[in-house]
Amino acid sequence: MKYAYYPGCSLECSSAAYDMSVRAVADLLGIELREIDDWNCCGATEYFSQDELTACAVIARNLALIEPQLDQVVAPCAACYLNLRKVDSLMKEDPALADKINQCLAAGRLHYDPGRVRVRHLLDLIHTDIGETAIKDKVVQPLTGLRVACYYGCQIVRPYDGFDNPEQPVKLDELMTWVGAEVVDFPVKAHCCGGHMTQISEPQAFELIRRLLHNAAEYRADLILCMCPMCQLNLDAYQNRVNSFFGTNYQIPIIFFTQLLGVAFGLDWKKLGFGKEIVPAEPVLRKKLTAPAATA
Amino acid sequence: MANDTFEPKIVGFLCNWCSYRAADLAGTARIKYSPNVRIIRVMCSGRVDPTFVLKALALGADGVMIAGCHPGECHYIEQNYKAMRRYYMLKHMLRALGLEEDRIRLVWASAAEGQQLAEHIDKFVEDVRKLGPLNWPANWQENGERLHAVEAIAKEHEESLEVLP
Amino acid sequence: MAERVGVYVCHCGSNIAGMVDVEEVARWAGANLKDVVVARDYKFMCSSLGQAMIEEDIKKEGLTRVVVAACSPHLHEKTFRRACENAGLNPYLCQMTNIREHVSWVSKDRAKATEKARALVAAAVERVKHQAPLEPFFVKVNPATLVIGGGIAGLQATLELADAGYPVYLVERTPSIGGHMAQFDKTFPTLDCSACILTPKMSEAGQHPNVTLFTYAEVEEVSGSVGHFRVKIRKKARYVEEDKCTGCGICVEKCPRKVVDHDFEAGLGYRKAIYTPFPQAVPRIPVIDVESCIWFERQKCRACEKLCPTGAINFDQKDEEITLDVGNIIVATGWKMFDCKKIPQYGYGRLANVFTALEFERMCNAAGPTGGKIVLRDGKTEPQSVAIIHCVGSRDSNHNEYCSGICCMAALKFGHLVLEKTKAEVYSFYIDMRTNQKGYEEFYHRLLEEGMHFVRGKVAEVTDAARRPEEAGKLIIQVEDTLMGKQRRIPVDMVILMGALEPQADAKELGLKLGISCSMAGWYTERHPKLDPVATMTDGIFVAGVCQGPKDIPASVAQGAAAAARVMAMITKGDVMIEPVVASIIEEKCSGCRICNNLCPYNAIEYDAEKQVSRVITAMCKGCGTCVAACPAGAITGAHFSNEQVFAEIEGILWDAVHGNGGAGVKEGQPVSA
Amino acid sequence: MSETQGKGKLALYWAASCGGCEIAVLAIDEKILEVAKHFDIVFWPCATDGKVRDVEKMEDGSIDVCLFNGGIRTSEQEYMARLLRRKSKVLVAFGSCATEGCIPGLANLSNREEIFETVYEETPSTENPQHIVPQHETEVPEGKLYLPVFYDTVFTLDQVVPVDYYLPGCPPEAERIWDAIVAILEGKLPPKGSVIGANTTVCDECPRKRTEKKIKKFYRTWEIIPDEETCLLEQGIICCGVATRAGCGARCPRVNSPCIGCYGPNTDVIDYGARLMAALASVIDSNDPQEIEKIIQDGIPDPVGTFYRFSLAHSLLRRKRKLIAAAAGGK
Repeated sequence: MKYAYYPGCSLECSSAAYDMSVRAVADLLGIELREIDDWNCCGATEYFSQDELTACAVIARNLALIEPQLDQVVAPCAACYLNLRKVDSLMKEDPALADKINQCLAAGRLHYDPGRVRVRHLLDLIHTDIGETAIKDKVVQPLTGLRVACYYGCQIVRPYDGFDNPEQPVKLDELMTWVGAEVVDFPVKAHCCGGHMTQISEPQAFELIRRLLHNAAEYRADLILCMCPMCQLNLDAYQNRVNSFFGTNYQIPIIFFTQLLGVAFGLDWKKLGFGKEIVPAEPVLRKKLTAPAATA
Repeated sequence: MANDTFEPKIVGFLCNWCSYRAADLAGTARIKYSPNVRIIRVMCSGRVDPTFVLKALALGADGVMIAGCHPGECHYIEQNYKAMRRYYMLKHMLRALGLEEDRIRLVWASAAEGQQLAEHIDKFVEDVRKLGPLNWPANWQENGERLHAVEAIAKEHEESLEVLP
Repeated sequence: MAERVGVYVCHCGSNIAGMVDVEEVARWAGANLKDVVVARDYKFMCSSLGQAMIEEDIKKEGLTRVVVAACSPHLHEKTFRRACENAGLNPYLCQMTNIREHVSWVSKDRAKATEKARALVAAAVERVKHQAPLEPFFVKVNPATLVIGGGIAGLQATLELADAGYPVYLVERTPSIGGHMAQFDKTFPTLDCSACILTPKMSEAGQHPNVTLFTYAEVEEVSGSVGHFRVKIRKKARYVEEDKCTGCGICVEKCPRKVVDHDFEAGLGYRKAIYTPFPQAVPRIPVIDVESCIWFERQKCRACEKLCPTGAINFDQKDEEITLDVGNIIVATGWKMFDCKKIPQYGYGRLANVFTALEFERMCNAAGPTGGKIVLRDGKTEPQSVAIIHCVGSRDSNHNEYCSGICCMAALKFGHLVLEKTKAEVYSFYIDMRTNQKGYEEFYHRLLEEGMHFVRGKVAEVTDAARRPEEAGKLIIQVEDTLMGKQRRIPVDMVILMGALEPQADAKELGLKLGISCSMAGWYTERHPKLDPVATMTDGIFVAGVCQGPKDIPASVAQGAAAAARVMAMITKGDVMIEPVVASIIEEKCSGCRICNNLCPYNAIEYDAEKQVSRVITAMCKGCGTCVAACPAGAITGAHFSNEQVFAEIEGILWDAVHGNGGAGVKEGQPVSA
Repeated sequence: MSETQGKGKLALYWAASCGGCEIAVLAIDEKILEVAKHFDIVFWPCATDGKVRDVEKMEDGSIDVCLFNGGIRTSEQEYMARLLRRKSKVLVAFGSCATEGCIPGLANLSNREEIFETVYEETPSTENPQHIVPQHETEVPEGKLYLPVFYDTVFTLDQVVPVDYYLPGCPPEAERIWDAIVAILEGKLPPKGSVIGANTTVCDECPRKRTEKKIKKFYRTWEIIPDEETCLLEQGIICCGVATRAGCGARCPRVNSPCIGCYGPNTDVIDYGARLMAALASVIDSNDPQEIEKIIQDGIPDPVGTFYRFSLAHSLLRRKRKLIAAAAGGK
């Protein structure tokens, strides 16, 4: 199984753990990720509010760069995933816009025909293309007893017809059950983490973060799993600030779902990027995962 | 291009139960659509004989639309499937005769789908407009050359008859 | 001899004349179309004066054909045919063309609309000249009627017919008649007890000498046509012999297997493996549920058999096929409730104290699983606050776009019951409050006064994720209150989802068997939405109740009675006229190739092996014309839609192409030069 | 027509056809003597001497019966058709070519230029370095010479002159020719414009067993060895007998070969191919658009040749589209 791989900027730096664990897990599962050569930033959310054409062209460039023999692209970052999908579908709906975008791309001798590449999120790919049996086969360290809250955020499940229910997604829940984790109810699983609101209005952003942490704590989750660098950053890096702001004392590790998958598959924790998170995950994992992995 | 003023003439065969009523509903709902499709009512799309379609094209129609109930919703249970089978056969023939297969179109519209039928009609009219006029009779007429030639023989013979005796 | 054609172009007030130059169309037809001897326009052709004009012309001008260019033939074809008949002209020599629905109402350009109207008139004139006088057929009507569905609509129809003295077969899929109404506690807005008004009707139907009940039975196959349908029904094995069972109930009492009852009790209560759905069931003969029965599971038990005092249990019983001959069929197959799990953000199936409307109906019912007590899923705690969410799966483009009609009133009824039986606060979350029948608005006001809270807004989410201490342990309704223009979070103990009424899952399948169609949503299509709401496009088949569209009990009852009245009219008349629009085979031309034999879904074409020809059984032919189009020998002709008629219509409709430019008017077989 | 009234006058003419019809006339064997007893043959270029000038000099309507075979391919043939029409009381379109164009009518899949290119340039045995093709007018020292104009489109006889009776078949069967002659002699003729012959189709004369028809795949004749007793169409072989006028005695199906339709359509059918298409499409055993398309495209690679082998010139559309003419028409 070969896919074009679009890591995006966050995975280069702040979410390096995500990139490391994605590659490690993909490798183990036989997913060949071919990183797009010379990819550029997707522009996140900011560009669209400035200039639609530029925003689209910047994103479309990445699609245009995908090798012709590949027809699917995987983006682990939620914003990257959404942007790639958005531009592909905007180009499909509006041929005039598609023309303009292609005129921009022509400056770099590039061209993209909407629909040529199918944009996939990593979770969809692991859940659908790999599937339950293959996943279960690979588990060497069942996550029995580990209580996880699966956090989807907004951008993966909305607004496009995706691979999961937009209001109450379940695919990550299912995946975690396959590897033996105990998935706690997490009613706010598709609520917003605040995104860049931390830069604009801390009280607003902190309240959103607090709700998520509070809900996970209420359901006695050992950790929260993310699949978006922004979500992970907000919940993890701001956890202490939120605590001091509200006088709370949450200590919930926030990691990427691929990191935990890697643990279940018995991969080396270092190679999965553990230790880069601010609220440390390792103590919780060590405490809960008492039964040593069969092959560890 | 001449097509700017070209108004396609299209004959529509609509089944009595679904599509004709959809056209009635489009009227009742005052949905405006292109006036180019002239409707002939048949009891069922299954009544549409390929001869009807060919006849309309031969007489100068630029396109023919056949409309029936949705598959599985035919008033006569499954006769629209027969219309569908003939439709594909006809398209196969039209291609072989050098006609654009898009000059005939089969659409489904339930009695409740006035809006959809109007959209189908508008779309079809635009598609036929793009194809341009068909003007089939001009295709087999010999542009006056033929009559001229026959008359020339008659004249030649007459003249030689006059000279002979 | 040339025909003498009269052309009548209707103004329809300004409905046609406003967009089509009707005077010009009439003038043009008179001047240009061959054999047209009279061409007139008139304000309202369908008025008695308009009709009289046609009748007079037929007599004075000796018209042999009439063309009326007006509205849809579906509206007034009968009117003008009658006018012709009055003047001594065979009604099938009149042709209508539709220049209102198909021209004036859908056009924007007067010149183009007029051109289209001219083409349609030319088509009708050319066609009508080829039309032939036809005589309708008459078929005897079997006085027996089949009613499909034993809910309130079907029951009403059954009783009306039976009381009038006609035999009725009532087929019901479940083990008892009664339908959804049997599950309800109270009915809105009068709050009378549902069972109290329904059960007398049920037992009346059960005992009526003119009614034959087939419960736990389904329609398998329908053949024939109006007046003489033949219906095969499959009576599922009950494993209880009906003639022996007295309904004593010992078997049910002694059955050791108890299972959750997902049908009648909506999953809130239990039943045995052998059961009658509810105590007042008609008939009171139980059914063994093979899915749950221990004997069917592991060949043990047979307690019921041992204990039955009349030896009525029969584990070897098989499904039985029964053939019924009936003249008419009334379809009253009702509805099912929207699967609320399809809207996961409302939490049904995930959050314990979210209930569906049907569950709540059972909960309120004194004979129901909680004995009528309103309690949370734990079976004992009374809620302090209850939220009722409207439009769950209806008025929602993700699910069903239609309004489910009855839910607002049912929600108000629930509100009243909660207020009456508990001390809880009740919140209704609605999009629009729809209370448009007699006494309904008054009921709404009553609830306003009783203190039910109304929040206008579509609920975003029902969640147990508390943000504030006061939300802890509650279900929180997240909603935008569109009257306040504010987001609100309202914590409650119990949520009731007013799930949409949906067509039965197999409505389309049954429709196919019956030859009646469904709307896109899946409701059966009536013949005319306003003027013929209980008939269908298929003669002899009528619809009643919710299977035709969401409606409340009084409307269902009215429709049941209306359908019965329509059937009675058919029975009383004794025979039914069948349009002579049928196919026939010219035997001399038929070579017996048998292409047509398989094409008729009504099996109306038979093959005469001796003479080696195929033949149309006129009474079974419905006139679709598919065989006419298929006959390779051109041996089949369709009355009123013959090849010649349609060819002429095509020539007429392309009048401008044929007679206009391009020399397309050259007729075959004629010398090119004069 | 009794002998005391004197002999009638008979003319036969051969236009765009293969000549088989001329031979078919002789296939009535000794009955030709019976014909000679009743008719003087006043014009039959193939068998007797006679000149156009002679015909031109005859009085209008002086020929009692003219049997005209062949379609109209050139201006000369059209001239002859008009001439004979004027001189004849009864004009009979004799054979498939005159009736519906027949094989020469398949030339309507091409136009004049394409035909000339094939005939005068492309065939392997042709050596034509100067690219000489027939011209209507040729200048020679003595003046202008004319060849008949070669039309783009083949016409049937009734497309250029009114025809009284038709005798279809490629060629018409001897028995049917004799039946027609008897009908003419006895004056027992059907209404003008009719075919003299049967009003049913080949199946009527075919001994094969027929049941109900459902077709999942169309076979070409070389793909399958057909059962000798079952209807060929039911075996998936496109047998045109269902749509083809009876009269031949089902000669082809009797020898395990499908009917190819030379007798043309049954009475009142205006487009043979459409009838056959409608019939065959109706019994395709599928309701899935893709499958239907596949069955049709795989099984019928040459729809015109299959459905209009004999009748293209007389079909509603008459010919394949001439793109040049169509473009001109659009302006």
